[in-house]
Amino acid sequence: MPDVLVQYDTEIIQAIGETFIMVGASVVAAIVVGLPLGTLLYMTHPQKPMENKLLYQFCNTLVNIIRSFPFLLLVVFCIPLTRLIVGTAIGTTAAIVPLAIIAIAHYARLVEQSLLDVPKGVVEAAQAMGASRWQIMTKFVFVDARSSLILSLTTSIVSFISYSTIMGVVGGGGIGDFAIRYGYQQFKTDLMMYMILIMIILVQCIQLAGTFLARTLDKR
Amino acid sequence: MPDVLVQYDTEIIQAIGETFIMVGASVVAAIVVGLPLGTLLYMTHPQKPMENKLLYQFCNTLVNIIRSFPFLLLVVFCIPLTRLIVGTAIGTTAAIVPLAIIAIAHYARLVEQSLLDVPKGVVEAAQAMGASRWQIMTKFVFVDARSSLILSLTTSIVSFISYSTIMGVVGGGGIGDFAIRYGYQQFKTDLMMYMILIMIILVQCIQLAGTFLARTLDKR
Amino acid sequence: GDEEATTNDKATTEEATTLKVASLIPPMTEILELVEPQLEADGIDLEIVVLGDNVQPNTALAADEVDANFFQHKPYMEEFNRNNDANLVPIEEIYFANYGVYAKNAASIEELPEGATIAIANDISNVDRSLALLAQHNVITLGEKTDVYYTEADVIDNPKNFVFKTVDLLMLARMYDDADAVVMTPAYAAPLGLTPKSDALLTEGIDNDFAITLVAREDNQDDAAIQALAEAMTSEEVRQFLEENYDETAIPAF
Amino acid sequence: MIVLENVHKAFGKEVAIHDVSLHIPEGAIYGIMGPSGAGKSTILRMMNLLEKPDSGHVIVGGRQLTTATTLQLNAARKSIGMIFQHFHLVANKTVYDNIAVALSLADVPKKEHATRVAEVLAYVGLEAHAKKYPAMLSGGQKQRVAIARALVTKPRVLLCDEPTSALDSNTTSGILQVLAQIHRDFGMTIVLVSHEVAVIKSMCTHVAILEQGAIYKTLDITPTGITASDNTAESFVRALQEDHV
Amino acid sequence: MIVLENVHKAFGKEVAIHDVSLHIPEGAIYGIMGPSGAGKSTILRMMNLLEKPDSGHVIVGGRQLTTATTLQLNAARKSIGMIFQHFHLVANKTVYDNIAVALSLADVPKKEHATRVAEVLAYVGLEAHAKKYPAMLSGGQKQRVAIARALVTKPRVLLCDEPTSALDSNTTSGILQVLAQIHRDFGMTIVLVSHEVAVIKSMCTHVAILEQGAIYKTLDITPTGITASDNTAESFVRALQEDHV
Ligand SMILES: Nc1ncnc2c1ncn2[C@@H]1O[C@H](COP(=O)(O)OP(=O)(O)OP(=O)(O)O)[C@@H](O)[C@H]1O
Ligand SMILES: Nc1ncnc2c1ncn2[C@@H]1O[C@H](COP(=O)(O)OP(=O)(O)OP(=O)(O)O)[C@@H](O)[C@H]1O
Ligand SMILES: [Mg+2]
Ligand SMILES: [Mg+2]
Repeated sequence: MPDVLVQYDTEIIQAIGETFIMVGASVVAAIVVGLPLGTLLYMTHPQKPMENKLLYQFCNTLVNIIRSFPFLLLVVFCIPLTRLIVGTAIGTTAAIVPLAIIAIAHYARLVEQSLLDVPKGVVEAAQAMGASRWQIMTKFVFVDARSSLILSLTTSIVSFISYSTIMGVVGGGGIGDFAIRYGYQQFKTDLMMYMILIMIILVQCIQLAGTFLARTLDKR
Repeated sequence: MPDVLVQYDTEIIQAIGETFIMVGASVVAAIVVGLPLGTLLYMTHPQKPMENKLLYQFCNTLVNIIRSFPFLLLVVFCIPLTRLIVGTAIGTTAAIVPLAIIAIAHYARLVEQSLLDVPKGVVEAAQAMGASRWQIMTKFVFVDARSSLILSLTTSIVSFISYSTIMGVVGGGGIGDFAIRYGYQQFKTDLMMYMILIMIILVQCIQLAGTFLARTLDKR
Repeated sequence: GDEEATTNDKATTEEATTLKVASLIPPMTEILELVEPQLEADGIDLEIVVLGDNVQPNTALAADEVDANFFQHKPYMEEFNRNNDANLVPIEEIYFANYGVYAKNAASIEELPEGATIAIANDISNVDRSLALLAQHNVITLGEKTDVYYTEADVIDNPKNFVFKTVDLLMLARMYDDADAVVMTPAYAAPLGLTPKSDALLTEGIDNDFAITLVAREDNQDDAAIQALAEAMTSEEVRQFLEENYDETAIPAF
Repeated sequence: MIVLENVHKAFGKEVAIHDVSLHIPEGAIYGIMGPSGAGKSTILRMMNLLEKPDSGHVIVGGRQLTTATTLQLNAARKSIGMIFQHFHLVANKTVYDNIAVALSLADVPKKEHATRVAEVLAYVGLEAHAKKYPAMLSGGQKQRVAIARALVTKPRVLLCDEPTSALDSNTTSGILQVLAQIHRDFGMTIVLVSHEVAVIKSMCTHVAILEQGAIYKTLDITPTGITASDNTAESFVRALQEDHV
Repeated sequence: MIVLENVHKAFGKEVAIHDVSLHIPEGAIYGIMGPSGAGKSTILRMMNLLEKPDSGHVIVGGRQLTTATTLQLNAARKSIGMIFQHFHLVANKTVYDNIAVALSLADVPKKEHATRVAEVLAYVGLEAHAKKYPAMLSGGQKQRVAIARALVTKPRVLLCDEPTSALDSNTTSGILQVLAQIHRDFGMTIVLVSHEVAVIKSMCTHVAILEQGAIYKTLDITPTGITASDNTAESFVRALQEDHV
C-alpha cells in the first residue's frame, strides 16, 4: 500500500465510515420519506388516482423550495432544526439532517417521474378490481415501475455522495471532505487522487449494483 | 422595492445574468452532448438496438467518474481544460466548463433511464420498418419518451442551478454565490433571503414550465 | 496588538474537562495538535473540530457547540459579533499570517503591466484586507471607509488600471498561473513553494490587526481550561515550531 | 341488476355515447355488439365507472355508482370482474401473481390462493405458464390470463370486452364453456362485448346493438349453446375443408 | 420468395419453434393457423428477423436475412411490411404521423405523404381520425391504423399477425377486400396469421397449420373470395337472426 495511505490510514477509514453514515442515512430518508412524497406528487397529478391540484402544488412547491437553496445555505438554514433533532449542529450526525432533507426532495422528484411512465392500463386494472389507493400503488404501480425506481435511487445515491462532500462545512467529514482538506487545501495531490479513486470505486459499485438489480427485475 | 435591493441593484442584476449564462450553457451542453451520451448508454444496453458491452461500460464508467468527483475538486481538475478552452480559469465563462461537464454526465444518466422506460414494441415497430439506428431514436424512441425527457431535463436544470451556486470558487458569480458571499458571509440576512427568494421563483418557474410542457406533450 | 492573557486566580483544574476548539486548516490545526499533549497533562482533553467554512466556527462557538475557535483575526470576529449579537472575545493573538502579493512573471509591483489582473479572495474581510495591503504600499488609493469594509467601490485611484478578480480563498493559489498577480496568505502560497520573505512583491508585515487569534465567549473567557489553552499556545514550543516550519509565513504574535 | 340511465359521454367535442339507457337483468348473459368505434368499450367501462359519464346514472346491484364515494365505489368494484380489451396485465408480475393479486384485493385468505389460481389456470389451459411473465406469452395466452384474473374472484358481475378476440375458435369455445359453467354455478351477471356473432349467439340471452354511440336495437335471443371444443391442429384442417364455415 | 430452412427457436428451455422449414411462393397469400401459443407469431416475426432464429436460415426475396449485415437487413425490411398482433403504434404520434413515418422511412418524398396517408386511411375507414392519438382510439381503430401503416408503403411482402382480430366481420371483410385489391394491383406476397378460419378460407391459396412449434400440415386451398361488406348495425341484427353463422 502506498506510504501516504499507510500514514493516514485511521483517518481514511474514519472518513469512509463517515461517508457511509451520511449516505446511508440519506438513502434511508429518501426511501422512507422521499418515496412517499414522490408518490403523493404522482397521485395528486391531474388524471391520476388522487387528483388534487392544491395538494399537488403544495408538495411541488415544497420540493422546489428545498431544491432552490444553494446547498451550503440549506445546511446553514437547517442548523436550528438539526440542533433540535440531534442536539448539535456540527459533526457527522448533524450533517445527516440537511443531507436527508435534500435527499428526500431529490428522490421525490425522480420517483414522481418514474411513476408517470407507468402505463395507464396498469392503474385501470387496479381500479377495476376495487383496489384502494394504497393498493393501487403497492400492488400495481410500484411493481410496474420497480426497475425505474431502482435506477432513480441509484442516480440519487450517487448524488448524495456528491452532496456529502460539502458537509465539511459543519464538520461532517467523509471521503470527499478528506480529499478536499488534505489533498486540495494542503496540496497532498497523491492523497487526493487516492481519495477520488475510492469515490470512483464506490460510485461504480453502486451504479453497477443498481443497473444489475434494475435489469434483473425488469420483466417488461 | 426594499432598500437593500436598491443598494445592490446592479450587482444583483449582474448575478442574475451570470446565473443565466452558467445555467444556460449547462442546458446547452446537456442537450447537445448529454442527450447523445445518454442515448448511447441506452442503445448499447443488453437487448437494445446497438448492444455493445464494451462501449456501454466505457460510457458508463465515464459518467460514473465525472459523477464521483466532489464537485469542488472537479472544478479544480478542469482548470487546465478550462484554460485551454476559454483561455482563463476564472470568471463566469470559465465556470461554464466544469458546469457543462457535470451537466452532461447528470443529464446523460437521466436520459438513459427515461429511454429504458420506452416499451419494447415501439423499437420493434421501427426495426420492422427498416429504420436505421438514428431513425429508431429520432423518429420513434425520442417521440415516445419526450415527456419523460423533458421532465428529466427540468430536474437537471434545477440541479444545474444548484451546482452553479458553487462556482464562486472560480469567480463564476451568480445569484447563489451572491447570496453566500453578501448574505451569508457578510451576515446580510435580508439580502440573502431575497436572493433565495429569487432562486425559488426561478426554480418554481422552470419546474412549472417543464411539468406543463411534459404534460401537454404526453399523449400516452 | 491586544490585551495579554490576564492573570489567573485559579491555577488548577481538578477533574478532566473536554475543550472543543473549532479550526480550519494548518498551521492552525497543527498548533492545536502540538499543544494537545501538554493540555492532557493538565487534565484537559482537547478536541479539535475541523470545519470547512469561514462562518461556521463562529456560529458554533456562539451556540455553545464549541468552547473556542482558532481561525480568524480580530476584525473578522468583531464583524461577526456586530451582525449576530454574539459575545465572542479574543483571548490571545497567536501569529501573523503575512499577507502578500505574488506574481509569476513580475519581480516587483512596478513590473506588472497596465491593466493586469489581480486575484483576491472573495470574502469581504479579505477583500478589505487585500485592498488595504495594496493601499498600504500606494499601489492604489482608497477613499473614506463608508462601511465596515473597503470594497472595490472604494478604490478612488488605480493608476495602472488593475483589474480585480475575486475567487474563493481555496482557489487563490491556483490562480497563480492565471492571474498576473495574487494576493494571499502564506498558508496558501506555501504549497507553491512561495514564501513572503523571498517571493512576495509586497507584504503586510506584522504591524496590523490581522493576527490569527484564539477566540472564546464572554461567559467562558476566564475558564481555567481556556486560559490553559491560551498559555499552551503561546509557549516557547509553539514559537519554535512556527519559526522552524513557518518562517516569515506565520510570525508569532506573542 | 345493471342499469344505465341516460348516460352520456363526450371526449372533447366527439360524443362517444349519446344518452344511452340500458337495463341488464340479474343473472343475464348480455351481449353488446356493434361496429368498431361504436362505443362498446366505452359503455362497458362505464359499468364500473372506469369511464365517468358526463351525465346520467349507473346503478349496479342497486348501488348508484355515479354518486358513490371512493370507498363505496371500491367496495362495489370488488364484486365486478373485468376483462379488458387490451388485457392490462402487470408486466412485472408473473402469470400467477397477476391472478393472485385479484384474490388478495378480494380479501381471499392467502392460503387459498394457490389452489384457486391453479383452478382458473386449468380452466384457461395455462397450467404450464404460471411462472412466466406477460412479455413471454403469446397474444392468446395473455388474453387467457386476463380472463383467469377476472374469473378467479367469482364476481357477481363480469364485464368482458372482446374476451376471445385473440383466440382460435377451439380455444374460444373452451373459454365460453368455462364461462357458461361458472354462470350456471354462481348465477352471476355477464356483459359480453364481442364483434363475433358466433360468440354472442352461443351465449347470450339479450343483445344490444350499438351504432355511433347510441343503441340501434336490443334483441332477446335464445342461446344456441357452445359446440364442443377440440383444441387440435386437425380441427383447423377440418374447418378449412368444410364447405361452410 | 420467403424460405425458412430448419429454423429453430427456444426461449430459455422452452422450444417455441422446432426445426421448421417453409416455402412461401412469390405473390402467394399464405395463411398460418394453429392454436394459441403454437408459435404463429414467432414464426412470422422470424420472416423479418425481429426474432432471430437460434439456427436455420431465413431467405426473403433471395436475400439471406440470417447472415445479412444490419444495413442489408434494414434495406430488406423496407420492403417487408408488418402488422403486429399488438399493433405497436407510437403513443405520442397522431394517427397521421404513425402512418407517415413509414413513408419517410421508405424515402417517399414528403409532398406525397398527405395524399398517400389519406388514401390508406380511407381504405380502413379512419379518415375522420387522422389527428387523434392512439390512446383516443377504440381497439378496432388502433388495429386499422396498424394495417394502414403497413399498407401505405406498398411493400413487396406483407406480414400480418392477426390483422382483423379486433374487428367485426363487416369491418374485417372491408379490410380483406382492400388487401385483396392491393394484392391484385401489386402482386405482393402476403403472409396471414389468423385464428379465424373464415379469414384464411376467403383469402389464402396456401395454409400451414402449426402445432406446438412444428408444422402439422400444409394445405393448398382455393380462396372462396370475400363476401360484400355492409358496415351497418342492421347487419348485426341480420347475422344474429340467421340460422347459421
Ligand atoms: N380518450 C378518447 N379520446 C377521444 N376519443 C375517444 C377516446 N376514447 C374513445 N374515443 C372514441 O370513442 C368512440 C368509441 O370508442 P370505443 O372504444 O367505445 O369503441 P368500441 O365500440 O369499443 O370499438 P372497438 O370494437 O373498435 O373496440 C371511438 O370513435 C373512439 O375513437
Ligand atoms: N419471450 C418469450 N419467452 C418465453 N416464452 C415465449 C416468449 N415468446 C413466446 N414464448 C412462447 O412461445 C410459444 C409461441 O408463442 P407465439 O407468440 O409464437 O404463439 P402464437 O402462435 O402467436 O399464439 P397466439 O395465437 O396466442 O398469438 C408460446 O408458448 C409462448 O409462451
Ligand atoms: Mg372496444
Ligand atoms: Mg401470436
